[in-house]
Amino acid sequence: MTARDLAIRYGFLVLMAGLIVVFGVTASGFLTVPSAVFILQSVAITGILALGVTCTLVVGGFDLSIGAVATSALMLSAYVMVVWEMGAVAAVALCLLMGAGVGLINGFLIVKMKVPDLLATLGMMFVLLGIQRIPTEGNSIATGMALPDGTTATGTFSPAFLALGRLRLGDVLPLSVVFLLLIAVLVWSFLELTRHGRLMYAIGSNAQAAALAGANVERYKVAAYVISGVLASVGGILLAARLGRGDVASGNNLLLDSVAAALIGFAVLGASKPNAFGTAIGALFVGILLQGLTMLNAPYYTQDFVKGAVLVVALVFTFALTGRRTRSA
Amino acid sequence: MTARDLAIRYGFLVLMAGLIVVFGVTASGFLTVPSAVFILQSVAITGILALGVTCTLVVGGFDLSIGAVATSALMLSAYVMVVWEMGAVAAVALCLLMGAGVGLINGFLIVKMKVPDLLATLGMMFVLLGIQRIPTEGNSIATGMALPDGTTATGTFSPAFLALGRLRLGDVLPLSVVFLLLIAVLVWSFLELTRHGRLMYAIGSNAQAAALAGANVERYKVAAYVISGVLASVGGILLAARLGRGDVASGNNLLLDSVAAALIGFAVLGASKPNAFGTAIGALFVGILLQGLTMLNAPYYTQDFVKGAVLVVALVFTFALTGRRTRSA
Amino acid sequence: QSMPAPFDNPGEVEIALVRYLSTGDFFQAYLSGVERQAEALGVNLRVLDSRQDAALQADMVDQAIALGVDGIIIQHGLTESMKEAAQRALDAGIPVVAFDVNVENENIPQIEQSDRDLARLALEQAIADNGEEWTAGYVYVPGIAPLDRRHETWTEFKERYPGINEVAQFGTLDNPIANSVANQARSVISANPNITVMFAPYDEFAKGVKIAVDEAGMSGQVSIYSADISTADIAAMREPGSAWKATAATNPAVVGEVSVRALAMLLAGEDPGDQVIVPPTLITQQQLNDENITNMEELSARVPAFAHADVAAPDWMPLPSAPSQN
Amino acid sequence: MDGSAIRVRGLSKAFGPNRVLRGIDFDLPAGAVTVLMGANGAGKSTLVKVLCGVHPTDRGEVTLGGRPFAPGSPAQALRAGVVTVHQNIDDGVVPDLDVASNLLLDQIADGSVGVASGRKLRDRARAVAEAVGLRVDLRRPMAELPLADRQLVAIARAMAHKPRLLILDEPTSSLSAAEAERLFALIDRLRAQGVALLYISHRMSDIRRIADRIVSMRDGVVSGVFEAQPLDTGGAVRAMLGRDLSEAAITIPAPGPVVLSMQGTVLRPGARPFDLIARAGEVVAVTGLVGAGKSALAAALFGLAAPVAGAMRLDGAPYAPASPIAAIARGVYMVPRDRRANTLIADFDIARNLSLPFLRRHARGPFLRRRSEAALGARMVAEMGVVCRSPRDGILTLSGGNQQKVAVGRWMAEASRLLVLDEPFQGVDIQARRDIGAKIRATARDRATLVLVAELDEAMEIADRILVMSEHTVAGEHRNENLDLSSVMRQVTDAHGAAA
Ligand SMILES: Nc1ncnc2c1ncn2[C@@H]1O[C@H](COP(=O)(O)OP(=O)(O)OP(=O)(O)O)[C@@H](O)[C@H]1O
Ligand SMILES: Nc1ncnc2c1ncn2[C@@H]1O[C@H](COP(=O)(O)OP(=O)(O)OP(=O)(O)O)[C@@H](O)[C@H]1O
Ligand SMILES: [Mg+2]
Ligand SMILES: [Mg+2]
Repeated sequence: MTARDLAIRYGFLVLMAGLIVVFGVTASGFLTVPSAVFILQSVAITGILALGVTCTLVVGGFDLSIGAVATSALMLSAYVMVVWEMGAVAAVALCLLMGAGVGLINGFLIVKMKVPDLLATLGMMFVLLGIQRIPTEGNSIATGMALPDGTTATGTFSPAFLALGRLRLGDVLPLSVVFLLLIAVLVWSFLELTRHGRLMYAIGSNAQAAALAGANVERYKVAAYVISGVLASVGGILLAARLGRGDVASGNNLLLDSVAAALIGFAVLGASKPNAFGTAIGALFVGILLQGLTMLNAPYYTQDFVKGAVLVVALVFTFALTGRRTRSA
Repeated sequence: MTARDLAIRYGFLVLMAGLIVVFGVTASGFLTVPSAVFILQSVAITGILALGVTCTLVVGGFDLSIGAVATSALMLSAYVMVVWEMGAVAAVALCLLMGAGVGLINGFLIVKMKVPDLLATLGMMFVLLGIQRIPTEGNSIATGMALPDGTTATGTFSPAFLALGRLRLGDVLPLSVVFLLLIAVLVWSFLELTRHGRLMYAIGSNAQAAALAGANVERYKVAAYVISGVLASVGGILLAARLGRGDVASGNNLLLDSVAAALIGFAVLGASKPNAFGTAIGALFVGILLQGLTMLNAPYYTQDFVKGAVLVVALVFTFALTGRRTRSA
Repeated sequence: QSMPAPFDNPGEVEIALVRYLSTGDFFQAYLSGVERQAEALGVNLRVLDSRQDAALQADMVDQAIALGVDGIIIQHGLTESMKEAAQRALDAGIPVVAFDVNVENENIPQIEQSDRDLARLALEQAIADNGEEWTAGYVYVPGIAPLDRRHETWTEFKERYPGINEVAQFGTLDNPIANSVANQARSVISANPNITVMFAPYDEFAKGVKIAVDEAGMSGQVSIYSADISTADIAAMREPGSAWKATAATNPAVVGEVSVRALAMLLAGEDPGDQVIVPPTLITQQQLNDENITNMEELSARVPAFAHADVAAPDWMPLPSAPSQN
Repeated sequence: MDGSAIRVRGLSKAFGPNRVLRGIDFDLPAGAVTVLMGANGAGKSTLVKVLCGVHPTDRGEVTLGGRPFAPGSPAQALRAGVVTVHQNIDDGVVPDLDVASNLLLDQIADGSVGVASGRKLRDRARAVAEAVGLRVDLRRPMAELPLADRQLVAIARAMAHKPRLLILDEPTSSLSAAEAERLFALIDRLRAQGVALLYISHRMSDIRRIADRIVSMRDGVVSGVFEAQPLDTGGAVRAMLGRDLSEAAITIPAPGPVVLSMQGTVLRPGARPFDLIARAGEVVAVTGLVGAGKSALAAALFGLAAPVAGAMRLDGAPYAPASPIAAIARGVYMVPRDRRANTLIADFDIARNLSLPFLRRHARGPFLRRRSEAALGARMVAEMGVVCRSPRDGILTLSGGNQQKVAVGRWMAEASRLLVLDEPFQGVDIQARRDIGAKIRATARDRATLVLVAELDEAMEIADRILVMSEHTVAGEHRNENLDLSSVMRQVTDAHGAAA
């Protein structure tokens, strides 16, 4: 391996290590177990969403609806428990179903109706943003809220549900982090180790050739959007469990941050393509950056700036070195 | 032409006409000159941004930084006039320069550094979101504001500058609408009638072939991002002129709305590719929809829902009928 | 009861609410107050929603003028963009009231929820609970008018009580806001474990800080003071061991009612005054627990000052029957 | 030097450690066609790309008309009069633009066409098209044209350029005889006008028809220049291979049981129905003009497009595949034409490209077995004679012919009932063609094999039996022994004259 190859493969990871060292020196308390756990926790939700969007990137698509799916799941789970007074299992099940359903519709629009991916999922995003607010007429959902029919909602967030966002294994590791790690490993294995993942990469690179090699292109594409929808709803469930109420939110920042994580993933290990490991690292990278900057008392706008600048520098470094142009996601 | 071809070509326009008729009947005051002018004015800024993003779509790229460029121009023009106490010409010139500069950097990152377009412009977006708030530490810019050094800003928005956003020709037609129409015609002519536009389409379709035919692919790609940056800064200038203040929170929805307009443009006249006429129609379509719904007193969240639903239906209609898959933007 | 013109024939009257902000509980509750008071008066209401687009909001005022409404309520917005539009409405002979936006026009009454008072009440409680010396974290995003006004009060307090030591300032409007603020607050309290008071003068901020404090297991040590309230906030304040000690709030629904009433007075030829201030109420965790308040209705019922503001209420004015809620 | 349009001295070019051109010396005289011969991967296309400004040279010098020539970009080369038709057709055309814009693309690029629409533009485009006898709707999107027409568009554009040096890199690889002959006529005209021509091809018939001189290349160096008339093509082949060409001898085996039978098949509305039988152990070539329906036949067999009418049986059971998946499940494999569009996964390495259809076989449950895949890669690279450094090389770093070997190898890796190969020799050098042909014949025992080729030479080199297609029906059938060439040619060009 030449120095250049090394730089391509490990440049980004070295940059991240450097960041950790800098923060470790300048921000007291950065290099502690609670801080590390917390960084993981802070990126758990965007990380899970980003892993979903990675799957759609792999088949050459894109999913702009993930942020809206997550906030829809947030609202739905709250509605199920607070208004319908059902339990945690029902709430989780319905949210996952909703996510899968949205993914199916996205896939259907893209595969069968031939609507370009960005368009279909953008439309879906707007639909979800509207629809999730209709049942409560734009209000957040919390126990005791007045319903449009004049009665008061008496259901509560079930403790089992809240535990999803709040329980800590061995008093250290939050459940949401466990979910992130689990999902990261699952998605990674799926994409890298199974023949299904291989076919999805083939489809993303040349769908026509994959079809002529006997791949069921349409089914895999739909599957990618279903995975993305389900993972986004998992993110929404964790969000609801953390917040403990159904907050009205657009999810735009969730979308942007997860897309950023997935795209940063291109630069990790010189992959130059969507990949689950890179996505996880990308999410972690953003988490470390924000945690460190916040600990240094940097105002929020400098965080945006530094996030962008480090992103650009890291990517220039990687892509300029690999010197080959990948299909742009 | 078969019925199907007709449906493909004119389906979207018919849908829009139908919408106008429905609103004309149900919403009193919809079919009036002020209402029409209002619609145009309400889409002027997103329309201009959307035309810029169309140029990057044409060369097979994408520009996620347009919203941030527009708000940067908004803040910059306010800063130039209020803090530096310079005039309208300086403010406009600096904003246009800034837009062109950002476009150049985007183009440089994408063309020379081989960073994928989504990544480069996403990074740029974060950088700009941060940088535009640093000089004022996140505060809005208005006459009389306290500056970080303790003094008070005494400059004012020049009347000539404010006129850009507020003057109405013949007391009816706002200048911003004139700009929109002018820019739409310019971009359309450029893309459809000149050899430069044709080459940009060629580059978007097959950059390699275009390069081998002697086109300067890199220069055209950079040009597309410069156009996009400049148009986004024009949008920001108009926004500043309308607001009369450097408001940090404004312009949040610019990116998504302009991307939506540009993507809807794919469906207009069965183009199935980015095109300036379609983009203008797309922007108008969203404006009509929102104006009609507002006049029918629909709450904001139903507007999102209807916008998304109509978008999806319109696009399914067009793309399912054309039956061919376009490169996804 | 006889009504002054034009309310003797209210079905003919149409008023417009031109909004800048709409997403969130506060704005939804404000709208419900506006709707209720309009219904009590029997007038028609037209809602124009610019969705945080200040330029569009100005256009919407013009649109309301073109539609020939009888009165306009401007809800939030930017001084610079609304000033001229509001003047155009007056020129067209349409009375205007403005809520929480200064349009610099003496003919336009200002409805205010006095952000300075909100911050003052919450901070006075913090002093009462914690003494005059504490280490503070502060949540703030500049550039948002009500937050900027609350910030002024915070600055004053820091001057008046030099014992207040602000070690961290943070804040973001990335949504979901509570989630993003929680992430920041976690970093802040791990970097500054000595913080005892968090001043978070916006309930989404307070909610986020509370999540962070809970997750860090520091609820016993940190006290949160905030502004604004909702049913969900009440639940969060009342959680066992909750760090969220007090909040100062006006009832947004009441503010909505007052806005309509002030406009109605103008329409009837009466003068509501240049400034119509809806006074805020301090709500403490203790009080909520003592009176077993679980939602906004109960809060209104047990704390009359919160339920009703006796402003802009001439004798002839019909008041909404249902209690102000949520 | 007089008469020499181009002089190349000591030209070297390496991609990383791969030294592709190692000191090339040769001249290209004006008014003559120089044919460049070389095995797949010899470096021909790389040489072309250096000459036309795509790649910079590492070392060596080129002079054009006596002056140093080192184009920094394709545009500079074009301006200097060096015009190239590249091997990869997709490098030549823009799919989303209309045909007219494609025909005028480089004039649009250099500014000699200023406006991008209108009648004048189309008139100019029509003139360009007609110069090569291309008749297509100028407003159609390029993507809708068949491969052959796309290639003709690229050629037409180059011809319109009034070149000093015209480089044609395998221009006939997807043309059939009639179109190729039109191209040769054009080349004759340019030669008469004093243009220097560099022509790269693996087709001996092309070379015999137009070569004035032959330069042979082997492993990045010039291994022979042949100028004496009559040209010593045998010597040129020997120089490019470094040994003698092996003979392709056909011994027709005894017919096995019927594998595929098609009865009353109608490939498109209005076409005459035909019957077709293919037996185990038999290699059947299907030949015919471009557009005669060969690919349509392949599409029907592989489940891409159901025939309009007729019944198919495979091993005696009814066969009506609804998709490639169904076809593959029945043991029907197809090597499609146009490898870049239809076969190769650009992001994958050689091994992964090979294993794609049979991933199940290289997996335990859903999990891939890397070792099994690597073994497949090593085996097929050896069997197909792919020139590469390792099976882990990216597929696009291979030369065109080697890419084609991978494309064919993909479907030869597993036993099939019926193997359909659509233009399998596209871009493959003569020796490799023989090798692949021999390989196809050697493994044909247990399956039926259909080879679709436009070139009759290629059909005769591989088949036991030759079917002639015309106007989407089978116009004739011949045993590949003592072939009556004139009868075949008649059937190729005229379906009705020779009803079977
Ligand atoms: N861009 C590239 N990067 C790396 N290696 C390359 C590149 N282009 C060509 N090569 C290598 O250069 C060698 C020569 O390739 P070239 O395309 O010139 O062969 P060719 O003579 O045209 O063969 P063919 O007859 O198959 O077209 C091959 O080994 C190929 O792998
Ligand atoms: N790779 C492919 N994928 C899908 N369809 C194909 C493919 N190749 C060919 N076809 C089908 O086959 C038809 C093309 O056959 P065409 O009528 O052009 O005559 P042809 O004899 O196949 O031409 P050629 O002689 O060049 O092979 C098309 O209608 C198309 O549907
Ligand atoms: Mg070649
Ligand atoms: Mg064919």
